[in-house]
Amino acid sequence: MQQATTAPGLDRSLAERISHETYYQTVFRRFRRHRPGFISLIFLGLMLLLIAVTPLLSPYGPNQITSAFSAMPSAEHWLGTDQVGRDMLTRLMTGSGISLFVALLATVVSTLLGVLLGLAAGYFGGWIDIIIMRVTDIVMSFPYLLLVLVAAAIFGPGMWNIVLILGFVNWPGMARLVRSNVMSLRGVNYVQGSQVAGMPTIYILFKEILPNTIAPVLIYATSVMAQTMLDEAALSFLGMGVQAPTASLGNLLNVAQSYTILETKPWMWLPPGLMTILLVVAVNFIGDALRDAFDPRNLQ
Amino acid sequence: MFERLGYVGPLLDVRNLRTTFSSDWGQKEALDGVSFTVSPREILCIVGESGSGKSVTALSLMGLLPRNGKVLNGEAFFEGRDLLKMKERELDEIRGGDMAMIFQDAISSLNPVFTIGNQLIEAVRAHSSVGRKEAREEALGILQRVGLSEPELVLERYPYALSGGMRQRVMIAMALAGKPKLLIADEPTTALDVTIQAQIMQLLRSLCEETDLSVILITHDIGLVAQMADRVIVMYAGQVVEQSDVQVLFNSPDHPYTQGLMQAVPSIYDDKARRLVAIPGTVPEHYQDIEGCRFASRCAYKVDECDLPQVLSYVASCESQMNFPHCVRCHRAARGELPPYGADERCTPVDVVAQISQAPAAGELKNETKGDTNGRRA
Amino acid sequence: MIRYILKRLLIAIPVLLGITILDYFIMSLAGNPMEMMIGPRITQAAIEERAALLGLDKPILVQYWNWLKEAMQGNFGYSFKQNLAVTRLIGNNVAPTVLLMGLSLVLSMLIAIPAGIYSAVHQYSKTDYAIVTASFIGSSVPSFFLALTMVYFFNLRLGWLPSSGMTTLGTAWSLTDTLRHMVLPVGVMVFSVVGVNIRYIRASMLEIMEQDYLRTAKAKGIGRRRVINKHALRNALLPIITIFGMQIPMLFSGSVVIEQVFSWPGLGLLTMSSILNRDYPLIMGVSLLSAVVVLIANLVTDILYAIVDPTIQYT
Amino acid sequence: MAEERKVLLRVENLRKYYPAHSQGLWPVKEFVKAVDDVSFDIYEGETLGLVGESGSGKSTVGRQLVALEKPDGGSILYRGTDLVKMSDRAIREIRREIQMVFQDPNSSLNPRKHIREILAEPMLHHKLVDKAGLDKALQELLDLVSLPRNTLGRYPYEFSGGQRQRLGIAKALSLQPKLLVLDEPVSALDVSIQAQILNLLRDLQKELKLTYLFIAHGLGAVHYISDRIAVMYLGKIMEVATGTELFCEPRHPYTLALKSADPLPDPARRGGLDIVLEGEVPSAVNPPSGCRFHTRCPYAEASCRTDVPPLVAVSNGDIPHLAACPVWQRQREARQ
Repeated sequence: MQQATTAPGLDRSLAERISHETYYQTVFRRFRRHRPGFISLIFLGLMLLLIAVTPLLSPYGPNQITSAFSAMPSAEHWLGTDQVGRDMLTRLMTGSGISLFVALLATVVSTLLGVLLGLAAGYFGGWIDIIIMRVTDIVMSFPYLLLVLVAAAIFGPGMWNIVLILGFVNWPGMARLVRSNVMSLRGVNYVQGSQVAGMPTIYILFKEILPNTIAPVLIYATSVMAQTMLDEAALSFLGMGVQAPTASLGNLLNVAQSYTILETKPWMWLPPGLMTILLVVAVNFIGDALRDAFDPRNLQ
Repeated sequence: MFERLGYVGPLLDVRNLRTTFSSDWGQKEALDGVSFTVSPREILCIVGESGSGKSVTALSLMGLLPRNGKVLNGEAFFEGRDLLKMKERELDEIRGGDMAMIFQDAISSLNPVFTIGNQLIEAVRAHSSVGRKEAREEALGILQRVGLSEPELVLERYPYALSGGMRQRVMIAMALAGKPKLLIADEPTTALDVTIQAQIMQLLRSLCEETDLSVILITHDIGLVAQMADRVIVMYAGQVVEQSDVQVLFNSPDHPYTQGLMQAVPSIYDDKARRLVAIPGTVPEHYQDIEGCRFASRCAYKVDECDLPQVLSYVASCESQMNFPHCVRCHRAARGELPPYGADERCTPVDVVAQISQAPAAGELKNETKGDTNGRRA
Repeated sequence: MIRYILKRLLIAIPVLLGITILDYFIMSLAGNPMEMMIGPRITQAAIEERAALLGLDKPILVQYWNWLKEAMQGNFGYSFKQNLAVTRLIGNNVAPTVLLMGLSLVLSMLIAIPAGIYSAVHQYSKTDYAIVTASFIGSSVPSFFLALTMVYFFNLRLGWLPSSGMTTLGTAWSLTDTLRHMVLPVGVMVFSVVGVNIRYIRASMLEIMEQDYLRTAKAKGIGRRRVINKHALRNALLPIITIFGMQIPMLFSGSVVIEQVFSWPGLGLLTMSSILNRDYPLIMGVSLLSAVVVLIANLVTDILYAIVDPTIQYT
Repeated sequence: MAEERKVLLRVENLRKYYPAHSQGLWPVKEFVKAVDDVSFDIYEGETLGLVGESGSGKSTVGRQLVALEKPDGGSILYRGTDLVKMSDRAIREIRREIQMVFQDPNSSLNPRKHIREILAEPMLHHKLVDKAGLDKALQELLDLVSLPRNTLGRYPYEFSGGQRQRLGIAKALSLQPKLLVLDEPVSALDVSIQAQILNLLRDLQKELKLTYLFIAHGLGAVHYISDRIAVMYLGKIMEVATGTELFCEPRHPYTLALKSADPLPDPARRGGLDIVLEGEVPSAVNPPSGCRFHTRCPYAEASCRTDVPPLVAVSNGDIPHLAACPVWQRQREARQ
């Protein structure tokens, strides 16, 4: 009745390649397509590299006091110096490193806690679930920064305490996420199949369920990390976080509480602020790219 | 069955419909040159497996394709006007009015936060300028027509509070609200139990007989096709592979795929000793690249010639039925080269009528029972 | 419905108790507040006397029990530092915070709801990209840094707006004066939460746009406008309620930082000082209050949910 | 198989009541009676079909056999030992002999694992093979379900629905079970694939001397594969008989209704055959008293509301035909 015309544009070789790639290849291909996310990843990589080589390249130590106090940016001090004469650029780079380190570590702590508790609550249900979920409710019912401040005041500020405190306040969200994922996975055939096959609980939890919650966990972890960076900055800014002389993005900004510095010495507070924004934006974009890349609707 | 189908020209005339979906690696073809017609007051069944393009056909016609879907070309004349050239606004005059559609999954197809009344009255008022009160009256009438016995109550309910069968009846009621000439039913009973399916099918058939309604029934169930269709379109891999009057199709399916489909379905009337004839293999994944017959890789009758493009052509033996020509997209079948189908090993169906007649008639007894309980004789 | 609310309240009680326990015991780890008072003019004996007076010499469990008993009767003790009733201190500071938070909440929702919905409905459009990018950057700015920048520009450079307190010192109270004082803190607060809200609402709306029932609505031929304005929007109420509930604790946290920067005389400022002074009864009072507020917010969210979503059966 | 039929599995008075409200502080008074007093035997080497509409409890029965649900009462005697009473540890070895094939092949394989892992891990855990023999065992498994041998390194998404179901079957077979619970194994598949899987299951049964419990709602498929068929309605068994007997001479009105609702693939015989049941399956929360079917039964009498009809033999052939409807029987006899 009618003539069959040729097929519309389909890249045969690409299709062929795509249909044979592994899950993570697909995810990475999609990640790369998210331009802001991919650029952010490169930016973060470069930053880490710069932070790593700062001690080698910079003529000043981060806490080394030079002769210039509150100096404007110049050839010797590209970003000027602070009131006691420390080189701002060196401090900015080490501070960024510290902030990233604190955020990353705190994220790891909260992710581990959240994943373990979420797995337990979701898989075993019953009393274990009720207790874990009530504790989650309690922690979540605190205005979050208040809890952090109280804890920081009690345990004393300082880098390691901040890692633990920020790690501890962030797990409930992760626990809830993992729990709801586990609860739905518990009803999925391959998990039930493993139960019928008499596989041990540890195996089911860590080899059947956990690998399938990696996507949401990773995505959530990036948002936790971004939030943690902001919180660390705020805490340090309030003087309850990383303590001087150790530099962090937040406590570098501490000096700006004084209106004279705020008004007349922008090189002391503008760069750390902008750096915070850049780093947090990068982490957020990476999270968004991951969300796109892992979206099951996009995956075949 | 034939008499009520006096041919007056097609209600819907679809020509060379091509729809694609954009995917990771470019445009993926879903429909390749689908053409068919629907006559007034007939039931046309589109049968095929998942991915054959039967639902995409319906969605293309209704302008309801998802974001990544696109009709590349083709024409679809509904009472002479091309649906595919219409703007959204023009299409909206026809959608839900002269042409309505119901979907497979009634629970997700009804908005959970509005009452049935709200959604049904909205449908009534979408295509007629009646007031709220009259619309309500009309809605009640339609609910009764689709066999919901307590329409007042149903109007107040939210979708979640209804059973599966009732929801599908409500969907049908919403479709009927615009007094359609054509109803597209996309697997309306796949999610329902068989006894409920029987009820819904009975309802569709009676609607068809009582009003001037044409129905496109999309299904994968060959049994339903036999029970419901006037005419049948068989789809495979985005193409129409065979179309025919239902009697003709079941007596002599010509396309090897159609034959396979009919033999692959086990029936309760089968002789158990008979082995099902399964179609080997699976639907090819990137079928748009296959120039020749798309079924060839699974076909028992394949010859070299099958790698050439195939067209839908008349079956030689069917010239007498020009209104409903029997067409097949298989050059060998069209030339009558394939061995005749019909080595039908099915055992004769045991007649249910006979069984029922052994027992008291259903209605009779129901009354008796009622008398029983009312009169307390026992 | 009443039974449902009662049930939710019953569930809230153990959570509230848990919060007080957690609070109290964490604080007991902190060490003795008496340390703060040690000074040259105070003898050891005086400290002990005072500790006995405050009940700090008793075991922690007894202390907690005493505190709880008093709290049940509405007595939350006296501030160590200021020698005022905790309830009174909180009472004095609550109004400015409520004002700040309330206005910020309303404004952020007024921006986020239309922006999020517009962005979702016009997915992949230029405006969508702009809104999404802006919300990303917006939610990545530390609020205190934004506050500093605002102060720098609008106060120090331009001199347009005041940057601290609720009123100009030494002048009589006037509405315009207070409003001028509110511009910067409210602006910063709104900015720091609106990005997250937009993204949440947009994501929820996108999910709704893919639902089958929107296809049904479209199939009725009621027009795109009505499909979105009626069928999609009504379902978007649920995520909007959720974000509303999530907002309360977020704003509470935010107020600590913002109030500090802008010297806003609210609960945040009180909290900071109580923490710095290890003023136990005051910290307990503030955290209990905030927990109650959060629990009430959750409860209200749940109730609103039950009203909006007919599939939730509150039994 | 007539004379020396050995009972492999005997189910006696099996019950499963779910609380109607899952959460709450107040004690639950209402229960969903998903499975209520169900008894049947499965003989060694046979296929027992279990049909019913949604809510009939047929899947719950299957899930109880493989311990995915804990029965609230009754016993499951496998070769004479009661699985319900045994401790989890003691039961593990026996449990291996009862495996399950699921309805949805897409979700029965872990998408993050390749086929080798999916098939090998349970076998290794149960020490059915050692590392040395693993490859050979895996090849044999693939041969059994007619999949190419080179697929072991692939991931589940690289397979079509039918192939995935073959893998699901291979996974169940890897533990060398005696009894397979097949929970709607072809319902999610395309028609042309269904026949492949049904034939495969029939061949496997012959080859490996398996016993099947085949759960499905499609009458045709059940008839094709089963030796005997049990019909369930609202948690109770209504009728048990061989397929031919069941469909040629149903002794329960519900079976007749099911049969006539099954669309006959013959356009020449349309309509007229139907006795279309009115209404829908009532809620399993507080199900109807007496005979559960009486609310929809065209033949119901007053006694049906009060008396629970027992499942009794209505004919005594080699394989007994059981039905739970004395009323219809009587009516038919009176009519003749």
